[in-house]
Amino acid sequence: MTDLLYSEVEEELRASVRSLLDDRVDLSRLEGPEPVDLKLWRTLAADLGFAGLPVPESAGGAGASWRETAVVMEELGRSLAPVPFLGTSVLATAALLGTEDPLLDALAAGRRTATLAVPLSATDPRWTVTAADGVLDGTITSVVDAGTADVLLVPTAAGLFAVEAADTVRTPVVSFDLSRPLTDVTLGSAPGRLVGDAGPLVARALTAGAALLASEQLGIAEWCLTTTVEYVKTRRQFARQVGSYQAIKHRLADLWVSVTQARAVARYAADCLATDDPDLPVAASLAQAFCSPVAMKAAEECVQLHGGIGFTWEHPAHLYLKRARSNAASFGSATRHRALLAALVDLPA
Amino acid sequence: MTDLLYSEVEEELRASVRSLLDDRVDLSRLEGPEPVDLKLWRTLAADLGFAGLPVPESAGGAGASWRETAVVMEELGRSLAPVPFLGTSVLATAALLGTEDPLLDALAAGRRTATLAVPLSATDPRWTVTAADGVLDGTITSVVDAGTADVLLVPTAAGLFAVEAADTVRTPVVSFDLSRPLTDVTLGSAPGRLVGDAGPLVARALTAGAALLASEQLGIAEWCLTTTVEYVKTRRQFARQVGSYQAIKHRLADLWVSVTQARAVARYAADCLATDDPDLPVAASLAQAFCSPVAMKAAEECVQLHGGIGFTWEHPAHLYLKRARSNAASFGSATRHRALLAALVDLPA
Amino acid sequence: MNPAELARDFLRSHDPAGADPVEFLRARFDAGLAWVQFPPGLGGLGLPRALQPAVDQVFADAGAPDNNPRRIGIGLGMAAPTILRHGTDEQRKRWLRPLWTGEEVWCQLFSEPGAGSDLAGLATRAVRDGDDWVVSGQKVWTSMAHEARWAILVARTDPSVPKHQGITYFILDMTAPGVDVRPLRQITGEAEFNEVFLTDVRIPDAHRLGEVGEGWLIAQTTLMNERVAIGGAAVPREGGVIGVVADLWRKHPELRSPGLHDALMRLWVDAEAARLTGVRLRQQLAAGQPGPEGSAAKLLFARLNQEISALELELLDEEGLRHDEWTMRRPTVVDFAGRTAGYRYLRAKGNSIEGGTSEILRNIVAERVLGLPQEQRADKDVAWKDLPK
Amino acid sequence: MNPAELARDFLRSHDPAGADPVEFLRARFDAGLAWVQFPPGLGGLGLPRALQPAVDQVFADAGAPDNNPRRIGIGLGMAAPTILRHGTDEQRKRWLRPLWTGEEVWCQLFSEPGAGSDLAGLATRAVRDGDDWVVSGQKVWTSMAHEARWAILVARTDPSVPKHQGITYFILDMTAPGVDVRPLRQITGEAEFNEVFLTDVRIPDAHRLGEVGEGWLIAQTTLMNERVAIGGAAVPREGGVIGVVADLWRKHPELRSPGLHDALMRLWVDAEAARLTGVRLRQQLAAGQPGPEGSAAKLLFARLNQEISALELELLDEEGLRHDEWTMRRPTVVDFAGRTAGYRYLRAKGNSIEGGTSEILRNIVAERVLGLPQEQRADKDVAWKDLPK
Repeated sequence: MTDLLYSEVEEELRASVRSLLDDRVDLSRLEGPEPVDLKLWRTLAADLGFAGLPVPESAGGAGASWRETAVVMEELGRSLAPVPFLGTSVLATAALLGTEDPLLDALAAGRRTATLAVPLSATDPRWTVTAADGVLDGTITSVVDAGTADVLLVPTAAGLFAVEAADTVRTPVVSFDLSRPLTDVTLGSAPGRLVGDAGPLVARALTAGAALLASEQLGIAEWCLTTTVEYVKTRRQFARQVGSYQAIKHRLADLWVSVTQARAVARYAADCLATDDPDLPVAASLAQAFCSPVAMKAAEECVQLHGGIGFTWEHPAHLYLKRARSNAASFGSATRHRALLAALVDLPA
Repeated sequence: MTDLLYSEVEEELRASVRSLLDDRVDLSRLEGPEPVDLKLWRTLAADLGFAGLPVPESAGGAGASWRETAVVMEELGRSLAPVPFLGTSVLATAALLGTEDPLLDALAAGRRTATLAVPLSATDPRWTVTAADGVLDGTITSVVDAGTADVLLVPTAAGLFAVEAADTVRTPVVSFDLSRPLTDVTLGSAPGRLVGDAGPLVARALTAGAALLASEQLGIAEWCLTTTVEYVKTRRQFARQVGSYQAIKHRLADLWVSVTQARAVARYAADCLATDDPDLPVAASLAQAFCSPVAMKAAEECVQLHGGIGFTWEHPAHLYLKRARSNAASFGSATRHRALLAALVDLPA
Repeated sequence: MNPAELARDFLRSHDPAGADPVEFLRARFDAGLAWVQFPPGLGGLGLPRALQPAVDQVFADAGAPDNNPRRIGIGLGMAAPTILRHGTDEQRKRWLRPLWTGEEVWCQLFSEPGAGSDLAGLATRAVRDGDDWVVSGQKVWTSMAHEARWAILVARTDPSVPKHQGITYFILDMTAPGVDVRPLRQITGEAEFNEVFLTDVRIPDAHRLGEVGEGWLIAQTTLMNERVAIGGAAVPREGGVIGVVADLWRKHPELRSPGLHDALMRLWVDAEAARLTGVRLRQQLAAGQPGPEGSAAKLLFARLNQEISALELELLDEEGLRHDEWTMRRPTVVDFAGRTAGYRYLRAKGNSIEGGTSEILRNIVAERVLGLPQEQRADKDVAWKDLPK
Repeated sequence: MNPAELARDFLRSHDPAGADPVEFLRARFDAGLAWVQFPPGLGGLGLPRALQPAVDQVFADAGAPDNNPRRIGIGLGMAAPTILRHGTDEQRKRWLRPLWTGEEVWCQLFSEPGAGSDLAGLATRAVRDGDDWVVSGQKVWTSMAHEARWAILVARTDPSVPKHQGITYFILDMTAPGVDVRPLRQITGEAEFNEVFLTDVRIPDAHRLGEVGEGWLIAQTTLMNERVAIGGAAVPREGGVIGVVADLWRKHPELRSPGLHDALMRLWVDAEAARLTGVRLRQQLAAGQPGPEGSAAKLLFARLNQEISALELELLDEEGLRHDEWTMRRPTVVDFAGRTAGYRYLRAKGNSIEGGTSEILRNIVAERVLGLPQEQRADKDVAWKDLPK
């Protein structure tokens, strides 16, 4: 049976990532001119070597697995660190793993960054860009981490192409999740280098995205639960701790149960991805269908149980709510994944 | 705007019905040889004259309206009185109202009883019985109040026929709701008297059934809420009233809010039925879609918050749970009525 | 003559076209057609509240100027019924007319950083000094404070008695020295609310509403009216956010899916049930004062707004990942159904906090409607100054 | 050698075909292959619990007789771990073997009419008399009492101390004079449970488990094991009631509708998430004792059973209006997924009451896992006899 626990190595990895992020994440930069923290990214990616965890050492990576990547995703969810991990270390890396493409080595070493040029909401490969003789034209909306990427992996009917981001027109989008900037990308006859057949590579990247985003949702849910529990222990109303009221206790107990489930489900998805288990499609859709509602519920309870202060911009709860909600629409909503699951487990509509 | 309150006349009617039922309903008979209380029925129907509330005085009725019938349904739900009101005073009466059929007079006076021979789960007219030269053949399953009815109104493609129940074979069904016996009816060349075109008459009866069953669900929900509130005020655990625990308080508050909504919705359906409002199809489906989940929730909370005793046969809570659950499958489930509503309010799937 | 006929009569002598809006509204007030349930002389005719909608309809049909009720919602919904019930004749005369015409905007200074759900724990102090009271403290969650001419205010006048007993209700002139209004930015990016700092602000004793120490009782009138105002607005079917989502569904078949359809229909049913509940509540209230039942309407309103706007965002798929802008704005009108889906989703989170959290409202229903035991409390018989802070 | 190999070895010397089942099971017990995590000599090998399933599989594959674990679930899941942890060597030797082989069925005498959630409020008295205790009182909600040879029992031995301190844990001989078992009919129509009346029943002091006054502490071991046993059974995907509904869906296309489909998929997702949670919990527990986390599994199990069986009944449409029979039966095996849809629906209502109500389990999670403050209680420092009853 799949191992759903965290190994000692994974716990050590978590400790080092958390200690870095505790020190360095500064969410006040999100409304500034440079919301993405590339300095923090360099430390995480290059200095600590976490950019290419699932990439074999022979290909310049850390030779770990997607299980460890999932632990990093949990910590990124917990901290909302504005770094391009999802685009480069999950989507682009998953697309390139196994292709022997030279770009993989640069990504794994943290020398360059890339992302997959699809709308963040995508669940399956679709083409809005055309390629003729290695020259690409078209527009892709709502691309994650494209604003800071060096290279864009652009799917077309003729294949997946690597395009230098500088050769494209990138228009920043006001994203609902302030901590995860999106970009509209227009290719006006940009030159591209063929990487491989787009269908399977994009599908693999999107499955990896779905499977691992569940770990980010888990991290968000855990932050929200922990923060709320701490708050209700200190906040007093009617001369009693708010956390002493049974209705609050029961809601937080139910939330803890849900988070406990989300942890098992997210671990299962990460393990299936790491071991290329035949159950991976089920595991990934299950993870998206289950963990997103939990993360949203946790963020909503965090806002509600902080009362007035939770509704303000000055408390970070709103950023977690926005991230959880946007994640719930990323790589397919829970509703869509339930429909996908129905087909996978033979429960037709 | 529709009047959603209870008139003084309606409140007086309620008081007299409740006083009778408080005195006379004995649920211990449900496992006996004669679960239906025909003596109680005669008092209610003939002596008090509540069998034909919506029937004009000219046709032998009380000359009131379906609004008053709905109030009786609330009280029948509250008491689970085992009387054939649904079959004869709602279904058969609704089918016959306006037909000038002579049977209506006998029903309204409480001299005879009838029911509509369709499965209790029906939402639209369907035929399982054939008629040739006034002779009927076929079987209808799960017919409500057929065991004690004098006359069965049997829908066929050739029309709605009145059949003497004694001319049919009636097989009692073990019903999930012990307090509402069902019967399978087989017609072996039974003679029938044509009443009219089956389609519109059955449709009207089923709409009336759906609209008024919501009031019965309301009565059930109110009994469950009231009974539970009383219990948690007296039951002590950990040297405190169970009703002093905030989680219990909040659940009961939420339930009270739902019951408050169910009352408005059920009243709306009753009023639309009474006034033949063009919004009746919406009102009836809304009533079924809303009130059934509320009644089930109320009965479930009643069982749960009574703890061990609520799970036993000796406490009546289980009978309310079974009635609420069976009502939820009668004249169409909430899910089915949501689908019907979607078509009515132009929100296609 | 019924008041709708009176309104038509009024329009014959007051041509709404080209009239100065304020003059027109003043005349309408003086004719008793502002709120017919108020007494004659105070904008009303002493008639049942249920007759007002027909009057409003007559004026709306004639294209008459209105008082922009959303902008002055706090005055209409909270200050006015409180002043009517607890004010002196002089106070009613002074404040009700410009309140209704919209000449004077009102805000509400109740909540404090340490006193949200536990409003009676408030710490803002008012000390008697001759004919004045001198008030200092901090209020939060104050909408419209930056536009308001007047505020309803509760402050502590006696810290030596248990907390509910030492509170007094005042009318505060927002232009008085020592009143400092600072924007408080919300989850939506807007600063719809404010923090209001009061530093030795002087309030004449004539602006006290009710007796000294009666403030908590009077605040209940305000709060119950607030809850009915928030949850109980009269809307047609598919009024409010459910109509926005239903229209989106109808106009965009490409966004539909079977799973979302059942979710939509569940919310449609809930919204229609809540609407009918509001209709029934208003029929019950037509003659009387709002009671705890208004809490049910507000609870439903909050939950539905939150669930429906969440469904809307899910329905929008990729579009729901984008937003219009996060600039800090200072809106003067709050419209829960306005702006974008993302805004509606975020703004709805406040519906279960403002005007009494859903948790407090459930307590109220459980205790006052169902008669369940009160929460165990350590703060009822202790002088406010001796409570742990 | 790993225990699965030992099991294969064992089978070579003990042919399961034609063996006397009891003799076979006794031999298996003596070989340490009953529950490998138990100590040698007591049916185990002192190995991690996680190795047991492979052993069971070897015996199942060989068609060996089993101990009908459902029939003796209370013995296996509750009595055994408690006796192992708190019993003397002599007690373990006496009771564990016939318990495991199924020769002796066990039941649990904990709940009372006045002490359900508040188990520590129990009133059954045990008074010392020479080498015996004399026990009188009434227990309820006792499954298998009519089949049981032994019971685990908590009774009050000292009413003059606070309630948690005056309880002692006993093993009761169900055949002793004064034990009166009466069927208690449930919502399902069956009498799966019993009321047990104890009238001056004598229990030898040698049948006391642990010290006098330690009963509450020892009962925690029983209860935490009970919750893991109820909520944490190892099942494959679509094990339990979700599999029943999924099969119904697959076999009856005529019952399907889009609204029910999304409801089914939501529950499928929840059930699979709960199953994986159980797998992870067992991986965590593989070495240690169950803690409060088992409460989560039981909470989920109850909610899911209830929601899934409700969906099944709705799916059945007209068929859901009918039932098989309401005759009072005395089942000896409880199968939450067995019999009819209507039975499953009704039986599931008990899942949130038996073995600790869901309300109590939420309290446990809130207080012991999240560290939130305990409920205010008036009963902790008062002698049991002085509490209001």
